Parts: sequence; structure tokens; C-alpha cells
Amino acid sequence: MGAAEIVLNVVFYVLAASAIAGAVAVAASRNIVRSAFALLAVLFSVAGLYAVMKADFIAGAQVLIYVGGILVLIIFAVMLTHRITDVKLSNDSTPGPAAFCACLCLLFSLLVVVRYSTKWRRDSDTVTARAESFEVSFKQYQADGATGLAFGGGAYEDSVVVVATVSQGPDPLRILDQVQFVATSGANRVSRNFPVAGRDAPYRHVFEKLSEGEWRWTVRLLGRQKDGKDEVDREWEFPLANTGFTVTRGVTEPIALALAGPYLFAFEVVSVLLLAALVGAAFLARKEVKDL
Amino acid sequence: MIFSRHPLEQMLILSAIVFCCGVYTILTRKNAVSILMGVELVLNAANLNFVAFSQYTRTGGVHGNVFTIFVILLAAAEAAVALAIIIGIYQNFGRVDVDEADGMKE
Amino acid sequence: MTPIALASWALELTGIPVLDAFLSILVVCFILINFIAVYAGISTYAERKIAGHMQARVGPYRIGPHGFLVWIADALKLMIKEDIIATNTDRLLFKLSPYVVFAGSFACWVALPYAPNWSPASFNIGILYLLAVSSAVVIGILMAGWSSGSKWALFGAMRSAAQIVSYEVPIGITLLGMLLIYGTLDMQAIAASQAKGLPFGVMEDHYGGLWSWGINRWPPFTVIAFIIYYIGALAETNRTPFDIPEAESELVAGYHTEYSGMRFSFFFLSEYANMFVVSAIATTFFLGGWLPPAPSASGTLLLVVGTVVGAGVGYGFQRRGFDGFVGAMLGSGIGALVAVFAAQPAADGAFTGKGPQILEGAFWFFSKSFTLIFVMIWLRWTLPRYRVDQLMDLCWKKLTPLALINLVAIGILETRHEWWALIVNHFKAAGP
Amino acid sequence: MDLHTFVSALQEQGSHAAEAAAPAFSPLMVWMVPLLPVFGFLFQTFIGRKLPKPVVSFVSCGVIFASCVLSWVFFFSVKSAGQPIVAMLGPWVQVPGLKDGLLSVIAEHKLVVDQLTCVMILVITNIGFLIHVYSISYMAEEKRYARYFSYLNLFTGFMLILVMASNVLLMFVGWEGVGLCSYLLIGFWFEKKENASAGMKAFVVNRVGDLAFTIGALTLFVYLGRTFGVWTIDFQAMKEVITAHKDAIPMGLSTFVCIMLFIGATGKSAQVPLYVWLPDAMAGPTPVSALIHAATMVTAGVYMIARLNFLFVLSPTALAVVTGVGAFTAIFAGSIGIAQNDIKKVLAYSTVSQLGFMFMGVGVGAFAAGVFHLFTHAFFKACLFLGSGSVIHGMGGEQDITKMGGLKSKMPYTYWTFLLASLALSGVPPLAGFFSKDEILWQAWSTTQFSTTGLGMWYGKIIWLIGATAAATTAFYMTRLVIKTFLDRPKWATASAFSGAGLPGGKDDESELPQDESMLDLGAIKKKPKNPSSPSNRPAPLPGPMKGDEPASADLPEDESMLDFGKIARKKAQPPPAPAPVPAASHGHDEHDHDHGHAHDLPQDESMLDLGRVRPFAAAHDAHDSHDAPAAHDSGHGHSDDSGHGHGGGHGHGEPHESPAFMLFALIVLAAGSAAVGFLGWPPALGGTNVFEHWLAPVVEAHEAKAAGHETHAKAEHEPASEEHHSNPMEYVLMLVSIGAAAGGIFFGWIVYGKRMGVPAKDFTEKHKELYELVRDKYRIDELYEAAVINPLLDLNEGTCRFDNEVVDGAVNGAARVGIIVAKGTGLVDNEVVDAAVNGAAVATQMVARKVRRAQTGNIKQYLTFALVGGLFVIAAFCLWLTRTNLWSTFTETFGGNR
Repeated sequence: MGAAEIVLNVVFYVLAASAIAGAVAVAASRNIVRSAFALLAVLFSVAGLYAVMKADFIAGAQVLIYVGGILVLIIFAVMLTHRITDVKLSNDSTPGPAAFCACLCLLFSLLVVVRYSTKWRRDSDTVTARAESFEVSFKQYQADGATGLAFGGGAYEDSVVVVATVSQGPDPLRILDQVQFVATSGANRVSRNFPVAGRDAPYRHVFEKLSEGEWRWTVRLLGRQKDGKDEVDREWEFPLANTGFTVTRGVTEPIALALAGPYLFAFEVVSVLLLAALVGAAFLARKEVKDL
Repeated sequence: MIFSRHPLEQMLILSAIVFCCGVYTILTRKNAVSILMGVELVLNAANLNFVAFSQYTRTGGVHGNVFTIFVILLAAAEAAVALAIIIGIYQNFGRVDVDEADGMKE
Repeated sequence: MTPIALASWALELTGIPVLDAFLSILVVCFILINFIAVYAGISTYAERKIAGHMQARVGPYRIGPHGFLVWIADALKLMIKEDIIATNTDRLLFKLSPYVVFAGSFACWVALPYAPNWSPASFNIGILYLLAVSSAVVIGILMAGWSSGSKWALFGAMRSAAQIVSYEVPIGITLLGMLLIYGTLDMQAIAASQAKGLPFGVMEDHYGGLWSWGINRWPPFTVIAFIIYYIGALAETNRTPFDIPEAESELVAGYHTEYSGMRFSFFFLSEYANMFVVSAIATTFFLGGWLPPAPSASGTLLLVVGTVVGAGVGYGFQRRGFDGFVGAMLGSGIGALVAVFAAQPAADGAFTGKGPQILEGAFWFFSKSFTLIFVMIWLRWTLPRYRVDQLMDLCWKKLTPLALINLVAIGILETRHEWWALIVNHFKAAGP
Repeated sequence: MDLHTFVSALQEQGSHAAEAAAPAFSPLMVWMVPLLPVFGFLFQTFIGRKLPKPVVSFVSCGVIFASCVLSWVFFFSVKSAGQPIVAMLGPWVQVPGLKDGLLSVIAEHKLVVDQLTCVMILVITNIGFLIHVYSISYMAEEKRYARYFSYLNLFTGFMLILVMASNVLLMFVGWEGVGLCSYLLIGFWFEKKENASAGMKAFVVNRVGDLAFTIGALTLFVYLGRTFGVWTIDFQAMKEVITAHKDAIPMGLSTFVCIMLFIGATGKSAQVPLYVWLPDAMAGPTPVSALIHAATMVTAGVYMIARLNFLFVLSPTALAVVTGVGAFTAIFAGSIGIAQNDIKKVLAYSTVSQLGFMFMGVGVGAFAAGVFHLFTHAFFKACLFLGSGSVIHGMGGEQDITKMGGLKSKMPYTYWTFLLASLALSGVPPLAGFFSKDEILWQAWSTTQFSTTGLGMWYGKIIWLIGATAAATTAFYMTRLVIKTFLDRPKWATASAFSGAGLPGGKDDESELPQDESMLDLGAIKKKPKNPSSPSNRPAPLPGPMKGDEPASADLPEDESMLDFGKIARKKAQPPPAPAPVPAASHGHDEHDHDHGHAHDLPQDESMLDLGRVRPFAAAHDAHDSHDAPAAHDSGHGHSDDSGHGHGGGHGHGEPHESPAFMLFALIVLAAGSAAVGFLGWPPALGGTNVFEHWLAPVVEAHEAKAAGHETHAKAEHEPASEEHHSNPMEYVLMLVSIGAAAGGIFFGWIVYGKRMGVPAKDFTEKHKELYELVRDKYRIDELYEAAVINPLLDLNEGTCRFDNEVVDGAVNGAARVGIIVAKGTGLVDNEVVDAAVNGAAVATQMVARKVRRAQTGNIKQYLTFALVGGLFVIAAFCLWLTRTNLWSTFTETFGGNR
């Protein structure tokens, strides 16, 4: 794990801790204003988590709308619905044990479901390519080397792990010297050479710092071919069909394209709904609402 | 390091915990504003799930993120209307205690 | 090469990569906080001096040459002052709120484009991050107002919170308008994209100097956007016509009445920090960030010469009712006009911001921001204060509708090619 | 095709156009020629108003001078290179998808300066500059000084855009712009109703012409696009397409398009059907008439036809129409010119007739001759108008030539320049007019253009005959004008006639007052206390003596902004001095007091006269012509609507005096020009090489000559390669005949007016009373239009309105009644059948609701819990269904099996 991953993990755990602390404070705190400001801590840490997950636009939106908008509203509501004089505000609750147990078992069931029902660690599925007498089986993994990276799927970070084995059928004419894996995306190209290993020894390499974009895999076998007496250097190259992965940085553009594309109708409906909410809220909260 | 599991799993666990805190607040609080805070917690937990699934399993595309954006927007609208109602209740009942505001009872 | 990367590359303090990463971030933040503190001090001094000279008096004069060191004296005074916490306050929140407020404005400083592709931390959601983080200040103010227990502080906090939140709407909309033009959220990219193009989208690949700045892109609308943004910015930082919270007569000192000593200095610091952030965003969006006012060196020369000549002519015709300032304005206008056409830079001559030009870029960025701050200070001692209802009325009934119209106008103008296509396709004949 | 390819295709096309032509100048330099006057306009309107007059005049003249210098530079570069200069700023109207998906650029911000444009921009800028200089002193007294110059600058800017435009759209921009400026300038003194309505009349009539122009241009654009796939309105591109497919274009279409464009030209260049606005345009200040209604704008039609010569050449019938209308206008306007008594009206009709000549020239295919006549006419007509301006200026606003006379001694410079210009106009040999007019007449005679059409060879001969008689009439009325104004016995001394304060916007002068006005007339009252504060009385920088009483502007409001009306209201509160018994004295003083010619300000008797002049039903339709007032009223004094104002001199002094230096400078230069410029077109018949024709050859010659002649032309500069009519004997005969016509006209004029003191003219008018009346009232064309066009329209809309009330409303009401009946019927059905079913359903739901209501406890917390539990069950069920797991087996596996 590079320094960046460690820092990211530390930050994740700090934010997780503050989120849980805030949530518990909101649930348990006696003074409602205290719980309001605890909610601030929760919202900020959730925004931080989004940032950790590289969903920067959502982090920005979260802070802008939740903290800037909703929390301010809640605090205003708190202040408007309590007589100003008593600073220590009662926040009485019906702390029945039943609710507490219900929530605990809910939590437990969720954790069980999370633990057992989802297998995250799916192994990568392999792609085999045959050419003349050679056969290459190819696998690609996420940065942690364990979780399979679906072909055509997205990589978490900007690094990918490749595991492949090359086997040669009984063919006296061709001798293999080197195996090369090449990842190309538009202009930039990354490659790694391996000396020929044993029959089924796997070649494994971690490609770091890949730039944004669609990447494609090709395998190049360098070797010699014997025809008659002399040996001629030969090169066999075969691009691995429908393999490859995408590296994306930030989430603003995909969201924008989605909002303007398939979700356009939903987006417009939400804007109408917001307008309705605005008018409704203003109407409901007006001064002389005696006849409600 | 502690759980050293797949980051997605860590996120799910975290959101489950926050979700439960939210539900607990909703169930136990008498003050309407606290209930609203509980609802906000629940929504945030849900958002966390959406983003986690969308970011960590990239094959699904960006639907999770877009849904989160919509949830955040609607949470804003919902908070505005809820607080308007709460203020309405406060002006009518003098207090914002949920148990007392049962005028709709049969 | 953002500074944090720079710092982590240089610093191998503890050998452990994790600690190094954190330490480098710490070092950059430390430098930035000190820069803010010094800047805030100097700006308080500047404000008092300018205010003095504007009211035909001298302003602080005793400490240091022309009173230059008075701000250090103020800082020391605030530190030494007794730190009173009233009994009726909610101690935790009372202690916490100055830090939340300062954190809000400090976080903005990190993302500002000080020099060509050099800012402490450059995000690709630049402006969204700035708007988001600056809303944390509101929470801090509410917290301060609520926790200091007294009715006045609470009312002051609620009023200023309402004011800041409602003025975020026009600011948001105007910036949205400008984003339509730039097409990116990244502050560095926005500043860079203002190097080319003339008003009304004519001749996009022409280095237009100050004519290709944001404010001149669609003259009537972007200028209105700048004005609305600036008014909103004044309200955002509780300054001048909108400084109701500190309205001595009504609310004593608003949300920070109960604070004293070091805590009060934090509020004071964050106010000035906010002032700089807001004017920095204005320069990046409207006044071309770190871009020089003329496309190339000869262009700047022409501009300067134009101004001097204009001023000279204005002064020369003093008798005929001309006036030096108007002359200078006209001269610089003509200078800028000529500079744009006459002084096209050679292919590589344009302002790219590599090497030494980073300092030049920083100079332009800071000079523009300080001018805007000067105007803020200037306004403070000229305009009377707005009543609360006038303030809200100005925001919701005048600025927001105008900003919306502006946004629609810029939207239509930016998609003019599509409009042309729409109209003419209507007449499209079968044709061979 | 997404945005990026779209933009790159656009730029790469732009760059092609730029390389093709010789990039001698950066496009912005060329664009500066039209844009500098526009900047002048902007400066005047926004900043100029507050600046003192010398600054305003310096800036506006300086701007025109700069354009003039630039145009001389371009002229020499085009002359030396032989290549037109192309200044391309960028695409203007680009349309994707018109031409098989590719981006086709319809119109570009492109100016083209070829030989024809050089001629035009030289004329516009040089004569424009002289007229600007002239109007500095002419309008010295004008309160709205900056506004005048701003409009003049704007006009020059638009005219330059018109002539330099590379495509029809940009030319049309100029076309409309000059129309706008002519409206603004004609109605410059808008206080008087006639001027404002004259302005409106000019604009409306131009618009009629422009409508036809647009129809023509658009049909051409769509036709070319549809049949040849070339979607463009660029002259060069259109020329290539049309010349390439010369025979493929059907005759009907080219004739229709050319006639439509010609109607547009008649609107703009005041030919017969649409000329009515030009005589009324004299309501504007004289330099305006000189610049716009003599030299530049009215020639726009000729320029357009010269520019689109490749189109007009296609249809001889259209050219026949053009020639016919041109000839008829020449003779028609010429005849009216004879009977006019207002100096500017005479010149106006002479302009119309000379334009007729130009159209004749262009019509017979001799585009170069037409443009040459335009070129020379610009000089001497401008000189004549400026001369008349200086006469009016000298005579304190008097325009009626019957009131003038004997000015030769008083205004020597003006006299000699006026005489020289009128001789040039009448076609006396050595001067410019002779060459250009003679060339046109010769081309008319010798043209083979109409041999193909049904008219045969003699049509050209008839046109020549009409042209010659028109030339004779021109000579006659010019002589009449010169004699009555300068040489006749001074009539102004006896009538002590001319009015004093000829301030623009001043009241109607005494000219319609009864003849026996006492000597103590307005002019006599001298000094009026100067109001120190008003800026307008700061010592005028010009040497022109600021004699006479300070014009009423002294106590006028300071700023000349439109706010005057407001101040006038307050001013009216000041009680006018008691109406003195003797109208003259106080009347005089009070008259000075009022400003802006508000009739109601005037003492009672004066306004009485106005009513008399206003026609009873004048209000509704557009500006009727004041001088078609009932004949009885304007008994012989040829009242013109801008008498009494229209000159800046403002001196109430009895003696007419020579005009200040600036005016004379312009007059002298123009007179010298009209004398010298003729030699440019020295016809080959007289041994010279027609420089002007060669100069225009590349633009105007038919395409095959162009291809062939172009190289030769560039090489052999002066060798007369393609001289086809070298010394054809008929040409000399015609030349002699035209000289004879000119000399005859002058001699006859001198006999009638000089030697016999206008006596034969008087008894001619007595003998043929009604004929004279007819001609003097311009064959009552305005009444004809009113009767033929305007009134029928009014009756039409009354008719439709009545039809609408009776018939349409009737039908609608009828339908409504039917609807009511039907509604009653359905109402019955609805009550019985439908309501029953609905009530039944309501009862059923009520029963169910009573049962369910008890679950409603009103406690939100219970609701939430129920919701939560329900939600959980749903999720659980969904998960199980989703995974279709057997509940029991998972339970054993989780707790029993391996972890």
C-alpha cells in the first residue's frame, strides 16, 4: 500500500468515527441545540466520506445543500420553536427499552446481510487468447490485487494489477523469449516485459498512475522462429478482445451527462417539486395561520 | 487495518450504524425537530450506500450518484415543508411535542 | 505542481511516508494561516488609514512609521485581554464557534488560484467547493449567536445568517451564468480560459487582454453579473451597507457581543479573510484572475502610455471642463482597445504562467483583489446602512430576478450557433 | 456534427477566403473606413453633446478626414495592384446542413474594395469631408449642433458600409442605414410638423422601394441555392455562378429579379414612381441635401445596379424598363424644375432628372458611363446645393428666388462657383457635365442592347432624343435659376422681405405675411440682452460675425437634450408681453422670445395664418405636401416649408453678405472639382483615353471581356486595345447636337429671363394659366398618390370593419344559440343516468371508511413504528424472493456450517 492509500484509510477511519459519534450524539443528546450541531458533524463527515470515495461533486453538493441549507433551517426552526429564555432546552424523549432493542436487532440483521449476502471479493474472470501455437490466459484485478476488475468496468484507484499465464503447444519451430503486456489508451501507452518463465508460471505486474480514459490490453510475444537452418526474430501480437478498463477522475462530468441524458425528465420534475415545496413552505409558515 | 475488508463493505457497515441511529432518534424523540434530524440521518445513511455502490462497483454506471443528488435535493424540499409544518404546530399548540399534536385522531 | 505535492517531495522528516504526507499538509496550512493573519492585520490597518484619509483625518499615526505597526499592537492587545465567558452561555458551543467560523473562511483560501496553475490545493470542483465551505460560516455564526445566551446576540446571529443565506442565491445564480461561459468548475481553468476571445464571442482565438476577461465577454450581461455578485459579496461578508449585525445602535455588536480577547480576534480575522476570498472569486471569474490586462508586454506598455496620455490630456483641458480622471479612464480605454489589436503576442509570447511569470501572475491576481477590497473599504465610509427589510427586498425583489434574467440571456447567447441552425433549418430547401 | 468540427470548418473556410485576395492590409484597417464615422457618431451622441462646438466639429470632420485618407490609400493600392482588397473579419451568417451536410457560410463580415468601390468611397469621403467643413459654419448657430454632426457621421458610416459591402445583406444594412439617417436628417428640425412629416414620407417611400429590393434579392438567393446548390449572397460568388450558368437561367426569372431590384433603386434614387419624397426632403438642412440628396445616398440605386451588372446584363427587357423609366424621369422632373420658385426645389428636381440620366446610362448597358455621370454629378450638384445654402445663409433664410436677385455684387465667390457648377450641370463642353452626359447620350444612341428584344434598334434613338431634350430643359432652368438669384435686379431691397431670426426651428418667416409689411420688421430689432450664462453665446471660434440679436436660444435651456419640451412648458408660464396694437414691434420681440417654433407661442395673428395653411383633413395619413395647399393661398410666393429656417446665419441684418471662409472653401474646391473631373472621362472620339471607363472595366465589363481583357488591361496600361467605336462619325454629330442643346437652353433662358426681365415668362403663365399651375404643383402627383393609394386604403379598412361587424359577428352569435339548445338536451340525460351511478359508489366507500377509521390514532410515533416494521417486512420478503434462498438451509448454514 502506498503512502496515499494509508493516508486515505486514516482519513476514512477518522471521518467514520466522527460520523458515528455525531449520529449517536444526535440520538442521545439531551439538549436539542447540541444535537443540531452534532448533526453538523455528521453532515461534514459524510461529505468527507464522499470525497474519500472520489465523488467530489456530491461532497460539494452535500455541504452546500445540507450544511448551508437544511442545517441552517433546522437551527432556525429550533430557535423559533423554543422560548428564547431557557438556554438549556429540554429534549425529552420516551426512552423505552423496546425501541432500543428494535434498533439493535435491525442493526444486527443489516450487518449479517452485509457480511454474508454480498461477495465483494469476486475473483476476476479469465480471458484466453490463442494464436498459432501460443495460448494466453489473462486476468485483471483492482489495486488491492484481490478483487476482480470486470472487463470494461471501472478501476477504483488509478492503478491495476495484471495476472497472466502463457503456454505453448508442442511446436519445435518457434521459441519464445519474452512476453510483453501493453495497455494503450488513445495516445498514452504503458507496457511491461517479462522474461519467459516456466510452463504455467503466472506473470504478475501492478500498473501505477494510469491517466484518465479507456484502456485496452494487448499481449506481444517476442521470440525466434526456426525455418531451415537460421533463426529469424519473430513477434506475435494479439490484442485481447473485449478486455480493458476505464479510469475516471472526479464524478462531475458523468453526473452532468446523466442528468442531461436519461435523467432529464426526472431532473425537470424535481425542479417543479422544489418550486411547489418552496411555495408551500412559505404559505404554511406565514404569521396569521389561525384557521389551520 | 482494523477490519481490513473491502472498502465498500466498510462503507456499508458505517451507513448501517448511522441508519440505526437515525431510526432510533425517530422512534424515541418527542420533539418534532429531533424527528426531522433523525430523518436527515436516515437519508444520509442511504446516500452513503448509494455512492458507495456507485463508486466501488463501476460497472453499474453513475445511477447511484445521480440518485444521491436527487435525494439531497428532495431532502432540502422535505426539510423546508416539514419545518413549515412544525412552525405551524408551534403557533397552534404552543409546544412542538409530537404526542400532543394528535388532533387528527378519530 | 501544487504546493502540497511540492512540500511532501521536499520534506522527508520522519521517513514514514504517512507522517510525511500529513506533515507536508500541515506545513502548507501553517504558512497559509500566517499569511492570512498578517494580511488581516494589514488590512485592518489599511482600513483605518483609508477611512481616516477619506474623512480628511490621518488615522493611526503613532506606532511605527505612519502607524504601520498598529495592527501588531491591536493583535497583542487582543491576546492579552482577559477572556471572559459569560455565565449563561453554552460553554462548549461558545468556545467552538469562533473556530468553526474561521475554519469556514480558511478552507476557502486553500482553493483560490493565486498564480497560474499554482494554488495550495486545486480541485476540479473549485467554485462549488468554495460556495459549499463558505456556508459553514453561517453555522458558526448561528452557533456563536445561540451559545452566547443573550437575546441581542441571538437576534444578531439570526439576522446575519438570514442575510448571508439569502444573498447566496443571487451570488450562486450569477456565478452559474459565468460558468455557462467557462464550462468548467476548476478555478485555474476559468482564469486560464479568459486569455483569448473578444466581447460578443467575436474572433475566439485572438488574445484580447482585458477585452477577453469574463466581464467583457457579453458586455451588458456579464457587467450586470459582476455588479450583482459584488453587491452579494458585500452582503456575504456583512460589510458596509449590509452590516446590520454589527449595527451598534440596535444589536450592540451582533453575534460576537459576548466575545472578547482572542476569540473576538478570530471573528475579526475571519471577516477580513472572507473579504479577500470573496474579492478573489470576483477577480477569477470577472477580472481574468492572474491574467495581465494586455495580451503582451508591448500591449501593457500601450495601456500605460494610453493612461498617462489620457490623464495628461484630461489635465491639460482642465479649463474646458475635462478632468484628469476621466482623461485617464478614456486614455486607458483607448490604450486597451489599441493594445488588443496592435499588440498580438508571438505564438509563444502569450502569458502562459511558466517560470518567472508565476510571480507576475500572482502580482496581477493580488493587485486586482486588493483593488476590490479597497472599493469595499471605500464603500464602508460612503454608503448609509440598509434596514433589514430593505436588505431582504433588495435581495429577493431586485438582485435575484435580475440575476435570473442575466442567466437566461447568457444561456441563449452562449448557444447562438444552435439558434442560427434552428432558424435556418426551418427554411432549408430540398436543394440538389 | 458536434460543435468542434463545426467551428473548425468555419475557421478553415474563413482562412481560405483571406489568402485568396492580396492581403495588402489587415482587415481591421479596411473596416476602419466605415467604422470611424460610426465611432464619430457614438462620440457625438454620448460625449459630444456636452463638449463645446469646436471640439465637436473637430472630431466629426477629423473622423471623415481619416476615412478619406484611408480611402485614398486603398485607391492607390487597388490602382497599383489591380487586385481588389478583401477585408474579412469572420463569418456572419453560417448555416450548417444547407449544402449536403457541409457548413455553408451565407454572408461574411467582409468588405471588398474594388475599382467601383474606390470611386464611390472617394466620392463619399471627399465630398462628405467638404460638406462637413461647410456645415461647421452653416450650422454654427444650431442649438443641437452635436446631434446634427452625429447623424451626418452615422450617415457617412452607413454609406461607406453600403458601397464596401461584399454581400447583399451587408449592403442592405448600409441601404437601410442611409434611409434611417436621411429620415433623421430631413426631420432634423422636427418642431415644425412639415419637416417631421417630410422625414416620415421619405422613410416610408424608401421602405416601399426596399420591400421590392428584398423580394428581388431573396428570390435570387433561393433560386441560385435551389438550382445550382450555391447558397450565397456574396457578390463575387453570385457573379461566378451567374456568369457560369448564363444561359441556364430562364429570362422570366432574371427580368423579375432585375425589375424588383430596380424598383428598390427607384425608391432609394428617387425615380418616377417613388421620387415624391426627394423634393420634400429639402426640409432638412441644406448641407444634408447636398450630401445625401445630391451626392451620395440617391446614387445608391445606380451603384447597386452597377454592382449587379452581371445580373442585369442577362435580361435586356429589364434594362429597357430601366432606361425607359430613367428617360421619362429625366424629362418629367426637368419640366417641373422649370416652374419651381424655391431655389432648393429647383435643385431637387434637377437631381431627380440627372438621376434619370444615370439610370438611362446604366440601362443601355454603359455602366461605366452611368457611374461616371454619378461621379461628376456628385461634384457639381453638391457645389450647387452648397451654393444655394450659402445664398440662403446670406439672405437670412430666404429661399424664394423671386425675392432674391442682384446677389452677384453682394456674394461674388458664391456667384462664380454657382455659375461654374450650373454650367457644368447644363453640359457646357470643357466642364465635367458635358463629358458624362454626352457619353450617356452617345451610348444610348449607339446601343445594340435592345436589338434582341421586340423594341428593335429605334428604341435607343428615342431614348437619345428624350435625353437631349432633358439636357436642354436642364440648361434652361439652371440659367433661369442663376439669373433670378444673382443677375436680376435686387428684389430683396424693396420688400425688406427676408425674416430675421432664421433660427432653426424658428417660426414661419414673414414670407406668407401680406406684402405691405412695414419696414419695422423683425430683422430691425437688434440687440437683445445677452444672457452671460448660456454656453451657446460663448464667442464662436469661427470668424463669421455673430451679428444681430442673439438668437432666442439665449434664454433657452442650457442642454440641448430632448428635455427642451419639459422646459418649454415651464417657460410658457412666463406671460407673453401684452399683444401690442402694432403687430410689428412687439410681435417682433415676442417672436424672438418663443423657441422651437411652437405655433401656440406665437401672437394670435401669426398662428391664424398657420391654420389657414393646414388642410382640414391633414391629420390621418402621412405627410401631405404643404405646398400643395390650396393654390389661392400660396399665390405666387412659392412658399416652401423650410423657408424661415434652414440656415444657420441667423443674422437679422438687412444686407445679404458673403458666407464665412469654411463655406467658401468647400464651394471653391467643389467648383474646381466639377471643372477638372470631366477630363477623367475624355472620350476616345476626341483623342483621349477614357480613363474612367478603363478604370471600371474589370468590375463592369461583361465576363468574357473581363477574363480576356483583364490581363491585357493590367499590362498595357493605356493602349486602347478594345476600342470598338473609334471615331465613328455619328459620335461627333451627337456631340455637336448636345452642345447645341445646352447652348440653346442657356440662350433661351437668357432671352426669357435676362434680356426681357422674365416678361415672356409672366405672359406665358397668364396665357396658359392652368398648365402653369399644373407644372408648378408638380403635376399634383402627391394628390394623385393620396387619391389613388392612401384614401382607397382608408376606405378599404372601413369596409372590412363594417363587414366584420355585420357578417362575422352574426355567424358567431348564431352558432352560440345552437350550442345552448344542445346543452339543454344533454343536461337532462346527465341528471337522471350518470348521477345515480355516482351516488351509489359514494355510499359504498362510506361504509368501508367507517370500519378503517379506527386505526387512525393521531400519534405520529405509532405511525412511524408501523411504517418502519412494515418496511422491514417488505425488504426481507424482497431479499428472499430476490435470492430465492430456502430460508431453512441458510439458517443451518450460517449457524451450523463453516464460517
